[in-house]
Amino acid sequence: METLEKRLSTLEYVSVENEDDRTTVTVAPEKVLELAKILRYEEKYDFLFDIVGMDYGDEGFGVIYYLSQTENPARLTAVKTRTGSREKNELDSVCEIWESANVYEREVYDFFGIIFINHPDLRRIFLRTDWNGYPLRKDYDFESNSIPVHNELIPDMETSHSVYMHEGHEEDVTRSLFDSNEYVVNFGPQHPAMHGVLHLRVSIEGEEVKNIDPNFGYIHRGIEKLCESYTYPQILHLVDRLDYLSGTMNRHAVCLCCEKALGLEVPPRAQYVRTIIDELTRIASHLLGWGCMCMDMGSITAFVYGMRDREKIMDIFEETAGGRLMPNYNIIGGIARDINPNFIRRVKEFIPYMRKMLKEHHILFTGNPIATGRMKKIGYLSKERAITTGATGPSSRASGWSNDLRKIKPYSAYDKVDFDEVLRTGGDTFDRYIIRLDEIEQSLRIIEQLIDNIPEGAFAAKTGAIIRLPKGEFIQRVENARGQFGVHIASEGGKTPYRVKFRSPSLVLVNALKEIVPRHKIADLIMIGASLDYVIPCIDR
Amino acid sequence: MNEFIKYTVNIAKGLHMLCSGMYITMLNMIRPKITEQYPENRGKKTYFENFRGELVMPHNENNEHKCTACGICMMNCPNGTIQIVTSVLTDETGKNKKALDRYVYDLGSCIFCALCTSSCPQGAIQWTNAFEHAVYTKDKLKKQLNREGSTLMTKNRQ
Amino acid sequence: MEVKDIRIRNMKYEDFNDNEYLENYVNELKENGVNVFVGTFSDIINWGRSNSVWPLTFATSCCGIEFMCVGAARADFARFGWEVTRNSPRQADVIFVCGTIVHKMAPVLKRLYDQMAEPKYVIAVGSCAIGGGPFKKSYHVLKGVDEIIPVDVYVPGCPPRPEAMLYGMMQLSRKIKVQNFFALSEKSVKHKSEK
Amino acid sequence: MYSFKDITDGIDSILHLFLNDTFATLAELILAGLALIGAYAVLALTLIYAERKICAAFQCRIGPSRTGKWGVFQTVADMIKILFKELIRLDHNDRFLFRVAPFIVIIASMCTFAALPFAKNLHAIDFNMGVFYLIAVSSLGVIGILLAGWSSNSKYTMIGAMRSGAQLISYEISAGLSLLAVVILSGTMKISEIVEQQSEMWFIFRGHVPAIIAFFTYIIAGHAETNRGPFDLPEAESELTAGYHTEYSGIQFGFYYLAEYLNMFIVAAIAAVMFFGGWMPLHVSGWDGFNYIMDCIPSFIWFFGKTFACVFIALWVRWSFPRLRIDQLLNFEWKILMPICLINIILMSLIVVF
Repeated sequence: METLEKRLSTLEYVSVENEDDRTTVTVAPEKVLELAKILRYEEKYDFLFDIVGMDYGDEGFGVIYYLSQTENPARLTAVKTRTGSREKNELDSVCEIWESANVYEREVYDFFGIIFINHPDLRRIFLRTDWNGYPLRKDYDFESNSIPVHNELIPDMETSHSVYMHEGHEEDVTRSLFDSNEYVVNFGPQHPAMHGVLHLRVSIEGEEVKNIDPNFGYIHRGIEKLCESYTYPQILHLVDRLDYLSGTMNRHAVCLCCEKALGLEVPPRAQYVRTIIDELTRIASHLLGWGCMCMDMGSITAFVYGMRDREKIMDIFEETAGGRLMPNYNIIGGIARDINPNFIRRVKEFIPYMRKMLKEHHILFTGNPIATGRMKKIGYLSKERAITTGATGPSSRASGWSNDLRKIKPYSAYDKVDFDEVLRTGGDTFDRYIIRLDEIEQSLRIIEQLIDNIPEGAFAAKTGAIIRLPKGEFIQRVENARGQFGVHIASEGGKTPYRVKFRSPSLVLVNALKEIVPRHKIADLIMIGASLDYVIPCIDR
Repeated sequence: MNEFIKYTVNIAKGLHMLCSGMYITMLNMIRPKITEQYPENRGKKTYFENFRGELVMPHNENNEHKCTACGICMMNCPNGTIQIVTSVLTDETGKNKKALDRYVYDLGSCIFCALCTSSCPQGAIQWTNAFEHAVYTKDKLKKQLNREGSTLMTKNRQ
Repeated sequence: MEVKDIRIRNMKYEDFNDNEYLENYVNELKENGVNVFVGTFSDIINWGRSNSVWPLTFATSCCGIEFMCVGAARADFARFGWEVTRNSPRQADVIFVCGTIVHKMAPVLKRLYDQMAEPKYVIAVGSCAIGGGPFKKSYHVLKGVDEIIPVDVYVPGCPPRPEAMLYGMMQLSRKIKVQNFFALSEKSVKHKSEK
Repeated sequence: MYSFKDITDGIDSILHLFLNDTFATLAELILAGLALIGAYAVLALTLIYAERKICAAFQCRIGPSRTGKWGVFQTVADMIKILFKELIRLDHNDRFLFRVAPFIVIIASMCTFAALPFAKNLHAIDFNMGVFYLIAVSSLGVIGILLAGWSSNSKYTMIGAMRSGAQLISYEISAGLSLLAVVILSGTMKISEIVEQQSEMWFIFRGHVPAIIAFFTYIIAGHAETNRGPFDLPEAESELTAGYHTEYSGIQFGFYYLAEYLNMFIVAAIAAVMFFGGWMPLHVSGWDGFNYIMDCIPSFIWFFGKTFACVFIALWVRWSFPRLRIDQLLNFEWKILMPICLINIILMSLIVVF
């Protein structure tokens, strides 16, 4: 950290603040690009975690870049900037430095109308092109849009829009995404293999994919805006529905964030149970991911087997928490209710059962020559690409990038257990497939170590009837089934947050498709998509 | 020749793996089926007590409930599922008191977050694990939880 | 009043919600008067239709996962003959609207519904499809799919458990059973000519 | 062994009582046609039901169980429903070809159906080159598929149809070559003779290793030809929604649905006829008692028993394996299956010669 401070102290236009787990750098908007280049190329900040857009009211718009180094992944550095007035809404794009900034900046543009100069493809990302206004601005008029009756007309040859600085003044440039003689096929929004309502426009030549353009927003529910009008306990229920397959983990992130802000001490019993529930959710999610991947390959039987094993976990959730897919179990300060007396017995029965079934799954599918033939050497994602596109989680660990937050920065009871971070080096579809099954095994190990040692005591810390977070900005990351899930809460000290931003691990995964898929077959496109295992509602929020 | 041996070995290996895959499916075919036959097992299978299926307001044998119409549940509900209609009653001492008139619960928009039950100071509302709610008309999902003519449970009887 | 001929195996008539709706429906049909031959024929057709309802694989969010559970081994909607999920809307009979429908998706859903062949049905699954659910107050969410397409059965829950969906499916079967197929087709023809 | 000759002859003589020769023949043709259509429908429904039940069993489920006892009327309900579904008329497509395509598919499988010997002397067409006819006619169906894909004016259907074309042309060769091995063994192409020759022992046992290889290659190639099992690329659900029949609704789709299952039956039936002796009971020379008992079982039970055994294998494979990718599919055919078939024919010739 000293080197960073030393380096930054030579620059006049920045101010640095150090907190215990992160560094905040404030910079003038004109100098963002310059600072970004220094951070990226001199200080080796190669992983752009997230870009958060902010509306500071009369002080203009702001952007917070969260950066991290692969060498020192536990520490986040926030680069803050604000434009100063509402009329001024232009910033330099950092797309050329970090690939993942592409989608993040489009998102900020969509929500706040901040124009990123030199961004290669500055279209709206979630909302329709004919949408009026920028919804996350504080002065957004809710009545300005009605339910659209007609389909959005997206021509095959849709143009991408960019703003470039040319000899000191701005210049709008439009480019065509597809050539006029390309055969463009729409996959989605309603497509059995799109895992939700993703819309991919794919230009193909015979069976081969030439170009691909993802189109999001078919399940954009405006959760971040909704959060601004909800109290903190109410937000939890929206968070569950972001990435419903790792709902408890997302909820865990928000709880941890609020607890950190409030300075609450969570009882150890709650920490243990939270960890077990998280790992059970991870197993359920990976089983479903495995099943869906098999189904996308045409093996429906494997999918049914995956769902069959998943039902056992659903039973555990239902008995203890009272819900199947949405257990609503973590609350700020602990867990909603004590565990059921049968909980420990059921989990203990589940572990050997799952181990046996894992073996069967491997025999049924992993060894199958058709399956391996379809997965091996397909969809290669190198470690460097994984880092720069920001792809985290199992999908990037298959490329050899160690980024498991449970190891890097243990939260709850993860520092009390012994488990391996599964890493592979192939980076192809097969590695991304097998890593999920291996992670199930590791999750079972974690549960095994915790289940006998759940400490006695209270299951939730006392909180006031109304929870108010102190003024400030808080960020918390957890490892969910798809990668690093982040929650950024800006509070003004009231009952409701000022701004909430969720960092979805799936968004960058879909963006990575653009890199991986070209020159593969249509069937591979489906396979690669399934192996990245993205969840669309988490992307669209 | 080496190539040829490799080729045949590969085919043999592939065949072996295919056969073991088929063995697994056959194994599952002869295993007992795990299907729970829902309408057939009505009344036989017990569902987990904790499952949140529907919000209810328990009444005792005198047709009394515990709801004081304080409105905390209504405030805590994230999306306006609960509506409490109150009327003002004047009791013997001449004090004005709020009393529950209708407790309207819209099942159709409930998200089963349990913020209402956990925040209720009186424990007047509860979850049941009933899940058979499908209807043809949306209005049927709006339910009145307090029974007709029910009154507030008095403390001493409790 | 009990409506005859709406029997669902292993379920009692009284166990179902909202029987009044079906009774009104039947009364309406009776007033229009259907002759016996057409009636019997219609009954046979309705028996076929109510026992073979093929859903479209359509899911936008959370409820889709529970819909998968309905299709998987534990709940197994194959028992009702519903397991032939069609991916093409042309071949499907019912669309389970599983999940939130947002403004950008609304025209797509409408188009999917229009692409389905008559007779077609809609089941709104979960709070989101019924009335916007947790996202009711959002700027980009439809407050119930009945704003854009007619809904036959509402299955509340967030998400509803698989058995609740099976119950909703049985409710739809009952509705199909009381319908008069010939009157239906006339109506749809009329509807089309009006367009 | 009971022969259906009595019944067919009986019908023939009764018809001759009332009609002259021409009309009697005409009436017989119509009767045979109607019987075939009836059998076609019943078989298709049975097969669909069987597949749904067996698939459910593989997946730890129960399968259709609420329509009639054990759900046996499930497929009947399906057919009633599908008959009364709306037929959607598309804009901007070739109406005529769009309408005709499903009929071509169903006619192709009907034609093949006619040449199968269902039982002793229950055989609609018996050419002296029946095997050739079978191979020729069973590949007509692809025309319907190609037309369907093209006339629907949709990109998914087009890709599906093209896949189907590539697949059929490739696998046709292996299917033909594996049947050729049997033809070499028997020395005839007449189906009834092939069956008769197996009265001593079925070809799969008599033909040593080559016959067994030919059986497996035929089963694989046959199912690839009919777009079943792990070879269902033309209608790959996860890629092309419903493949070539995406735009079809109602009974037009029903035709494709029925034809798919019937083709599966036909492949299994041909395999049963060529390798397991069709309706011929299991005979072991020398064991007269055993042979007598075997003869007591009616011939059509033998035929359907063998066929359904083959169908079961096909279903087992289908519900165990993932789908191939198009290049894997073609590689498998041209680099593995066809060389094996060619070598197999040489082996078979050697066995026949020596």
